[in-house]
Amino acid sequence: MGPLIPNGVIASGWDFVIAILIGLVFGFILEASGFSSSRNIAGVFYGYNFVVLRVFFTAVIVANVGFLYLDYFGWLDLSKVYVLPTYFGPMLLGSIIMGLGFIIGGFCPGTTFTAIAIGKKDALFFFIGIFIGIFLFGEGFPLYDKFYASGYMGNATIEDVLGISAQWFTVIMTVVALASFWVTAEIEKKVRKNRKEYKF
Amino acid sequence: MHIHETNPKKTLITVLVFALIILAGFLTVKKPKFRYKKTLAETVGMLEKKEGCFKPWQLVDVLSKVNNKVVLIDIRNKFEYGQGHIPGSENISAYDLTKDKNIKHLEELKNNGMTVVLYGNDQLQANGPCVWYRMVGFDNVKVLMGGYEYYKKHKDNLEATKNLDDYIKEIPRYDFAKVASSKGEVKTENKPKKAKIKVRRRKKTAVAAGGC
Amino acid sequence: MNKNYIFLTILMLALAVGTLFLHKEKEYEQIKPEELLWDIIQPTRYVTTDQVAKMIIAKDPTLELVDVRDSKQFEKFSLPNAVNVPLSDILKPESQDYFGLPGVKVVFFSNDDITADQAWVITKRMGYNDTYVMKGGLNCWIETIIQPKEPEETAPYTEFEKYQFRKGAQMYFTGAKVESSAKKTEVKVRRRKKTSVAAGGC
Amino acid sequence: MSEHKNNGSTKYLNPYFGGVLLGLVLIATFFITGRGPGASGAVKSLVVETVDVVAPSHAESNGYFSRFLADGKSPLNSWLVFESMGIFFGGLLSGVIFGRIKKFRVEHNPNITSKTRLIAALVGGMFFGIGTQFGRGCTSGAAMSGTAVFSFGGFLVMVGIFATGYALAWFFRKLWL
Repeated sequence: MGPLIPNGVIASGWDFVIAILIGLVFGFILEASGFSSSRNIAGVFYGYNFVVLRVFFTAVIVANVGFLYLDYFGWLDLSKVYVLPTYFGPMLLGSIIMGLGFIIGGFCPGTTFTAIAIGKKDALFFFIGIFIGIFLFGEGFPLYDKFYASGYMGNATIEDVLGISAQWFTVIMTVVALASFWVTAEIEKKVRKNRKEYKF
Repeated sequence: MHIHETNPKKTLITVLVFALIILAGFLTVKKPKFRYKKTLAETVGMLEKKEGCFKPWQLVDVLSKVNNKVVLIDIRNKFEYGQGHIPGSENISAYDLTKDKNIKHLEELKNNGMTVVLYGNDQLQANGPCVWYRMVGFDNVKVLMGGYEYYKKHKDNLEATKNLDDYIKEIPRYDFAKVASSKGEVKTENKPKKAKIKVRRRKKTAVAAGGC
Repeated sequence: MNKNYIFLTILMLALAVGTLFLHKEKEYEQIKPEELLWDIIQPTRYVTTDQVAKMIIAKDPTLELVDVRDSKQFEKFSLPNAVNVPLSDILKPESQDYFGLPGVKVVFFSNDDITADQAWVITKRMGYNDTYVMKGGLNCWIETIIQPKEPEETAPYTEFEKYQFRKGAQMYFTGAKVESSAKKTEVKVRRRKKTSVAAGGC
Repeated sequence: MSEHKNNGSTKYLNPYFGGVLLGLVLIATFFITGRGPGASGAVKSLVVETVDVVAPSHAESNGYFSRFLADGKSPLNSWLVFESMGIFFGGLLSGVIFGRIKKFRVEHNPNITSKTRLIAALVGGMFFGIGTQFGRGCTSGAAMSGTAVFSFGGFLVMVGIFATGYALAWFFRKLWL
């Protein structure tokens, strides 16, 4: 049955309408979960607010579990969905740079949009920063165009590379996530005792 | 302080709904009628071993009821079956092979330790279905080499085909390299006009070369 | 701590562990057995030696001849520009390069057509389309193209036409033998395993 | 500053509730479109479009930007741009419902000035922008959507971002603590 648009169940003309609707729900959840505050987000690295970890990992494990069942029922053909291709070196470097940007700026692109929507000036600056960053990346592209395309592994899945089946990966992820939820709840309680409350 | 809703009641409800959808999926999911019992690699291995051949002369025992462990199935359509078929064979047209009734029948045969021999007009016609049955777990299915046409030609003296190899496929009948490079001079004149296939007799040991 | 969290933890864990019991064939994208049988019983996969000869002569770029015999036989003789993928090697990744290229017709052949047909069944199960089987195989190739027989006097006109074509083809293939040793130089494009739906990049 | 006044009346969703909903949205997105949601691609489209408008010849000659101009269509005419517009309006909607929309303001740790925070945001954004291009996506596009469909690249990005964040947290503690 699914995915609906690639399988032609829904005409591709609806693509953009659906894009807006999905974005709408996505943005709503991000904002309502507290992702429009950089201090909420950065809290995950300092132990006073684990909202990012909670939302992010819950989303991932729910999606992992859901996909496996949907694939099994034949409702969603997992082999037909877009799997992000892997470029090992560039992606590793990129994620490290993103981590740096994350800890300094306290946002990520998706959350910036929602934060701008509710009137955060710092989010606007972060957005401008991304804009400049991408621009600089494009301008300097000849310097690292070889590196950019290196380490290509195709649309590799975790099973292809690590040899862990998707099912076991899901179980491991879930156990790790649930355990971290319980542990971080305790950490959060302790850390917050020593902190001034923060407002927004 | 940034306040998050602390009571996870809504979460619990959502996850329960999620679980219910999955449960609904389990209840509605159709158990596939067929499933590949052999992986691709196993299938290739099976094909290499060339199992599943049934030689024409083996029919002798079947027809004389000495061997009552073999069931012949004619996979041609009713019309062709009506025009002539191997005595004692059942007719299940290729299009009906997956019908519940027929699958049940085949399963019964399999459980009773019977060998099922498929045949079509030639070996090729039954080849695909035979491979398919073996893939989905019917290891007792074989294909009649030579097919019905070969049987028809030799039905009066099937025993004699023991010494023939013209029903065996995948043997090069010519020295390709030589024939093809001979500038076309040898061609028709040298060849007796009527002879359809040059039959070279072989010792029976060579049978393994047959592709089936 | 709210006891709902305990329920949630257990529920989520149960759902995740449940996925372990989902049986799923992962080897390749395989088509369903029913679909496979349906394709098997259609005779549309067969091409005649005449059709193949015509395509070779016309240097049809969409034609990809695949010889499924073993490499010894292949080295002795094969059709012009054919590649060798013995049936036993058909699952090897490097063999997969030949299949599933967009717009390319793969024609399997062997000495007869049984092995070629089996190769066809395997590739079909793997989900490759546009694969064909040369009916009669090389034995038939010799009989029809290399050593064509003149039709009877009483044969219909079309038979003579066919004979004329075969005579021409005979000249082409036996006279221009040198050409056939040239191996295919076309760039091998690896087929993607996943059908990517849209360009990525967020 | 207004944001320092007590405003505890607005509440966020329970984070797990948000997570489950987000997971379901992920599933729905893949189910409908066969791809995952993302965000940084929209900014990239915007950059490419801007460069193309300001200096078309430069955009054509640039090895990176020209990739996204190939088909002659405006790069803004892409799925991710529409989706990002949706994210913006979704955030707006949530802000309206929960009463979090106020005039432009800077949220920062009381120990640092607004200016510091703005500069940090700008610099952080720049790094993030560069990182997204190497990483083929951001936290939502690569890390979350990728990991959700068991992409190794997505998993790598997720681990990379969080590991780096923790590794460097100590150096930037003044910004947040």
